[in-house]
Amino acid sequence: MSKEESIVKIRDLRLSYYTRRGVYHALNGVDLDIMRGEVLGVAGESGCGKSTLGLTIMGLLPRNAAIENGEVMVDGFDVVRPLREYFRRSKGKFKPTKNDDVLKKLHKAMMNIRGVKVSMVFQEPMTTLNPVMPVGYQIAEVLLQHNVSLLAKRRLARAKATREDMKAILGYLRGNDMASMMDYIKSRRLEGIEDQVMAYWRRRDLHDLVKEIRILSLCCDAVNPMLRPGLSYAARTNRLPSAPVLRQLVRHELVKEGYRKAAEYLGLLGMPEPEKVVKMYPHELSGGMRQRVVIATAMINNPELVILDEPTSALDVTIQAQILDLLKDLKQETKAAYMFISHDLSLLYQVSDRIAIMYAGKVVEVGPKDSVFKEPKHPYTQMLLEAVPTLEPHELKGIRGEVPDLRNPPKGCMFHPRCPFAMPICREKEPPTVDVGSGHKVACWLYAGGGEKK
Amino acid sequence: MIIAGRHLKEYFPVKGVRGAYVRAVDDVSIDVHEGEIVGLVGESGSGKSTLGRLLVRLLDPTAGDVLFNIPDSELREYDDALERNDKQMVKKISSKYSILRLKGSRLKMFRREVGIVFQDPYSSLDPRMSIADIIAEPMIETGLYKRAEALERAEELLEEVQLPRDFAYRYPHELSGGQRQRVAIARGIATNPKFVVLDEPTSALDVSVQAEILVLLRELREKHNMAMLFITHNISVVSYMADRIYVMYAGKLLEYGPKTQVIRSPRHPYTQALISAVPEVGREMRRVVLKGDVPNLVMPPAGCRFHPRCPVAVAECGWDSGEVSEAINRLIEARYAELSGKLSVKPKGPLALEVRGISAQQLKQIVDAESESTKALKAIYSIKDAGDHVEVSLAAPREPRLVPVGPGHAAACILLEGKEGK
Amino acid sequence: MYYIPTLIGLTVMVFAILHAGGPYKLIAPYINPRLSGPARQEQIQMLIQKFHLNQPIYVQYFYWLWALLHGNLGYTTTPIFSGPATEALAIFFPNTAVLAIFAGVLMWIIGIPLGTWSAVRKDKPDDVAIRVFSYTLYGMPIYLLAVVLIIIFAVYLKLLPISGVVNPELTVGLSWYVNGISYPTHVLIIDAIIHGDWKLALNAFEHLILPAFTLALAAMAGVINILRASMIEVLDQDYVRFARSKGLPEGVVTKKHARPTAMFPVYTNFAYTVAGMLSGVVVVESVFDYPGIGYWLTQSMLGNDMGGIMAGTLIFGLIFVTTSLALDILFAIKDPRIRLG
Amino acid sequence: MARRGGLGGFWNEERKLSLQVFLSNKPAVVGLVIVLIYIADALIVQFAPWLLGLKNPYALTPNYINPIPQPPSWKYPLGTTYPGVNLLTAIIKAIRVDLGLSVAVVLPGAGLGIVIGIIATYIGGWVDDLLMRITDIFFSVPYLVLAIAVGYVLGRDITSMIIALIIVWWPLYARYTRSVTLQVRELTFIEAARAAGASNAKIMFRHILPNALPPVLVQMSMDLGTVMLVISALAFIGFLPVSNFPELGYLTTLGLNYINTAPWTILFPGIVIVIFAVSVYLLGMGLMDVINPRRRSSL
Repeated sequence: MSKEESIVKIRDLRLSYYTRRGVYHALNGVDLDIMRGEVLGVAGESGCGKSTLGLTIMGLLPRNAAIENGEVMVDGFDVVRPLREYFRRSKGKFKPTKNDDVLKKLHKAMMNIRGVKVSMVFQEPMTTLNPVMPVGYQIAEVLLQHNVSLLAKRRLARAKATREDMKAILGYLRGNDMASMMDYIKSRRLEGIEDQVMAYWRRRDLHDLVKEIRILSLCCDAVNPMLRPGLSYAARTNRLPSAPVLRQLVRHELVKEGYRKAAEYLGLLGMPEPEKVVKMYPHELSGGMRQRVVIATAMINNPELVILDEPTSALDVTIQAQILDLLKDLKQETKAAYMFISHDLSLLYQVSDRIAIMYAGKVVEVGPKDSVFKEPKHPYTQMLLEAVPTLEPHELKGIRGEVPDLRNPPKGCMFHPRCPFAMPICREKEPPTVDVGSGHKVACWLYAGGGEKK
Repeated sequence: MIIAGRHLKEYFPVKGVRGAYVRAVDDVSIDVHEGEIVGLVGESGSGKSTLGRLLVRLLDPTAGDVLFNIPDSELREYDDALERNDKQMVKKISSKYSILRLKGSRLKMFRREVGIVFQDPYSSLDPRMSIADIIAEPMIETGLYKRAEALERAEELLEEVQLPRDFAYRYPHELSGGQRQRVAIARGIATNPKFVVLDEPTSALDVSVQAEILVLLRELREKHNMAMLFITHNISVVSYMADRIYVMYAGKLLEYGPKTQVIRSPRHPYTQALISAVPEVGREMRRVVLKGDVPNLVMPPAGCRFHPRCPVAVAECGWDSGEVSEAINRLIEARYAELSGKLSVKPKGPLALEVRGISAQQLKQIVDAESESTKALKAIYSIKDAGDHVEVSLAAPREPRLVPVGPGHAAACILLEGKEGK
Repeated sequence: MYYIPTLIGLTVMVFAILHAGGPYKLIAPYINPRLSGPARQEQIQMLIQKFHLNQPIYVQYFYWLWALLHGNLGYTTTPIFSGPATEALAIFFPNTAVLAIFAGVLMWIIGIPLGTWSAVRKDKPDDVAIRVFSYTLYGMPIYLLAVVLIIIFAVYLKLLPISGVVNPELTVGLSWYVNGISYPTHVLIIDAIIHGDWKLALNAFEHLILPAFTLALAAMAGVINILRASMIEVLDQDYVRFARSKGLPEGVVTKKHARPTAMFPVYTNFAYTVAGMLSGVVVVESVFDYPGIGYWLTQSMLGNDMGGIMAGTLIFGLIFVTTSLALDILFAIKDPRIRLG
Repeated sequence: MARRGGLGGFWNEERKLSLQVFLSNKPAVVGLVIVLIYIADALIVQFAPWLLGLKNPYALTPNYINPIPQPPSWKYPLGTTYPGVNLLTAIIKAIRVDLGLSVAVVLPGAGLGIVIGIIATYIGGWVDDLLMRITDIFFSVPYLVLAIAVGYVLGRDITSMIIALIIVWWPLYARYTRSVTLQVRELTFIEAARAAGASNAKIMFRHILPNALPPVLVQMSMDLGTVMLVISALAFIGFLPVSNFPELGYLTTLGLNYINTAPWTILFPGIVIVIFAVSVYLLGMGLMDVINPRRRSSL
């Protein structure tokens, strides 16, 4: 695969948490690529570093996380560079407080990447949403931060559009002639209306007639003339005007617009009565609805990569099915890549294109889904698959022993203390990653020519 | 029968609201035979954990009875008596086997015969007690052994759950999650009980550890021939563990039967959806995606509690006028926009509606056309003109009974009742 | 909603304090000291009659409560005021209210940013400085704090007056300021403004600064510590991380996402803050000779003046209960989880 | 139990970890050292005053020949206060009094509060409601005011001050104990003990209390400082009508008239209180770390 196809490129990433009881080696040389438009499943048991990996890509690490080596390129931007440089500078005297300063600078540098190019969905929908903010605001906030111009354009377009405009647009829609519609919108200078039109037109749960009525009613929504220059400024520059009172008024108008857009988007995600939902607080929603809100927040700016950190683990089976359905639809409709982190192998089989198996802070096996599941190479993957219970019962086998203590990680291959095929070399040297065909890679001495073949 | 729950109800009062109850378990009967593993499956809020606690009397039921160690013949008599409403007989058998009136030393004897293992291995072990003391507690408290003997036996039990003996004098926080759960199991089986409730014992653990624990539990069952109630939300785990399966939803029992029957040919639409939603390696899913959420248990839906989400619901499933009027309103908004604003729907009592702004015929057409997509409309059985408005009346809801659908296999769905009746 | 029962309990407690010394102690202030022998006995009998002290204790309580509800709080004799306790309250309460409110506002506008800043900059030099500051305040007896502030600002820098409410020479010949009591509101600053005497108002304000700062600083330590601790916890929450993952600027993340929830422990502990502040009022007013109910209460204590102690206890209790009720309601409004749950 | 001894004896893993957690909190260690110094001071003054050359350990020794406060010098390292009292020895004597008073308030106050808190949770129902309403009532009067009122009833002396402060403090402990106990009661291991057949009393005293008491005890240690602050404040406003009494709050009042010329007369006794209050607070925070399993595991 050629290089420009990957959105994330991770090379030899080594990350440790500095704690009062010692250095916890969370990631020990991770190599991984996420291609544009693919779903990469990342599997592993607790403590294997899969969540840390997701957080590293987002630059959302805690202050005691030291990047000892490696790079994480997100669309050409090396996220961990300042942290790595700080670690090198500190020369063994790593100070979390100093690292925190570096992280604060990183937050600033990444402001235009997070929520725009890359976004993240966390495991617990209850704790991911701010309990004291209406959910609509939490969605709208992303737009207010990054896409003020879209909101302003939407608002201005609604003020400018006449009923005749909307009828014309409907005509194009009925004829499925999107190009002409866009031309018309451009010629009438109604940019921003298409966003709203399409939000209704693509809804599946509405009758065509209802869609048409709603689209027709998008016109003639007059805007306070005092605000007009402020809104035009925002639409032009993607910034709020700086004059103090005007700024507040424009912001207020755009927050309202943000709620509107949030409701439209939730509607697209199949949320019943989205106009009511946006005004509610998280505790008034069920787990499934909350996770929909979180997904909407992550997706509303059309990011190129979405990191899903166990998005369904806290949900019931039937609700999990709803969310998976939703993600499947989103995958078809957008061009985004997904990094789907989960401990549930069967789930990853359902959603991923490629799978990466992690153990003790390393990717031990990665490759196309079918290849990894049907012909697992690494002993850990093989044993893990045997431990998964299925509807058709088979003999279960657990993996003996405990996950290694990453404060004192074993030498050589991390898995050797639990591995039935362990050889002398496994205790000595870390295995290299070898390609066993068609992008299926495995880090194990069994395949690296270190001992007799299996 | 080692344990038999009969018509168990557990209503928890809602704090601050008089007369409001969370109906966590509502009229559930369950049987566990000697030495068998019964799987109890349900989503969160289905009442499965509450039921488990009722069976070992960690909770006292609002109504119903739990009979312990009752010979099958007497249980049959008891059931007959219940059906005949023969109170004297019921009372007589109940006084012999019920666990609800046990007190003092007899209660302790019962405690010796049952055990329980909880979900969270972190909060279920007292952090200030050593592992040996934790395991010894049930033996000492039920008077099985004196302290010294109990500690001795605790070490043996550690070996039995495949932990080293010298763990006995460690403290819970020094152990990993899987090791703690083994300790919890050792405590659960310490008194050699005949019946153990396992309340999601592996859902906080990793798959590799889960597999080991499940294998261990099966071994223990073989060795001691104890009956187990295995509570979980994970159907694959139940399918590995259980001999028979019970499926609960919103406080009700929807289906039970032998494992292979329930997994391979589930009869209740909920069980079918649940099983279809289980992801598996090597099998592309064909899920039945249920709409909506688990119902609120303070005011659960009438009739069958599953009906608002049911993909095959029919007229008598329990629709009330509120649900139907909401469905009509939503339908008008979604599909018949030309009527919106003109039409008004008002519930009139639980089973009647008053619709204005539309003729009876028109409404009939709409209902006929849409009843497949909007199940609530199926409940409408008559639409009559009444002067200035249209009277709509609904079919009376029927509470589904558990109907036998195979040997030892029953499901509570009125669709099945119909077939059986004809 | 335990407001009413608590208030009733408060009156019972004050009644008990009043009567715990026995009937003789109760009527002692009313006995004419020059009387002796049978005449004295006669007066005692009369007073016992008058105060219903020969009735069962619960009947006495209702008589007492009845009088209380009619504004009869007894008499007080202290060096700063002699007369009906209700009148004393009318004079002293406004001063205390001004002081406490001013101090409360100061505490809030200084303490909240300090607590937030300290948490955001956890373990860095500025955080350490704030913690040393707040721990010192926490461990400092309030009178010492007052004295230190006096030594710094009044004695050495000579910026602010040491005590009292106003420089006496400014009040000479004022018709609305008699015997240390200003009219009509009894709050000197407000009255001075009403009468257009800006110089006097400014002087009175200068007199208010030190006591108010003392109170504010003393109460601030708790707020800073609680806010810091809860803020550190909240900054670690998923929803704060999620807010960061949206690409929001750090200021918005801390102020808009983290702080509102981090404030809840501050709100729930506010009753303790208020209790501490009202206790502080008693000390601060006596250090600064500030004529409020705290000063009056101290004077009553020193003079064993029953009326003052009773009325003071009652009014402090009333202030506390009412304030906590008001704050409870206010904070409940701020938390949608309570409001809608 | 030789086997048990073999696994560490008194210094088992649990205790070792606790010590490790405590020692890693430097301010807490400093706090502990300072608190120990105060305790040593109090014990020496009480039992062996000659060690420090104190002739009159239980009262101040005024010197009316030279009553004006003197600045610190070799003879008087902390200076003197009115009327010619050597501040260093006065403070050494006063620490004993203040510490003793604090303990005399906290121990019975906490004891009473803990017992009532436990009774409230154990019996529950209307008893719980009633007891909590009673604490509400005591809580409704700010503590200094309540102490003044109680002082009026009982007469103003040391005993009545102690009683007054006990009355002020017990509701705090009752509530705190109750809230901690209620939290512990919700944990699953309580249910497990019930399933094991343990009686209610046994659950209460073997499972709930050992887990609920540590935070209350930490609170007690922290309160030693708070109570000392209140005692000295009461003494400062003149609650105790005795003279020559070596108490830190009273000591500060002696020099009040010389505030312009001799600030040390107020600062030194004051600082002694500050240091103690801050030290117990830091110590308490360290102990809180030790008993908090979450902070423990975050090490």
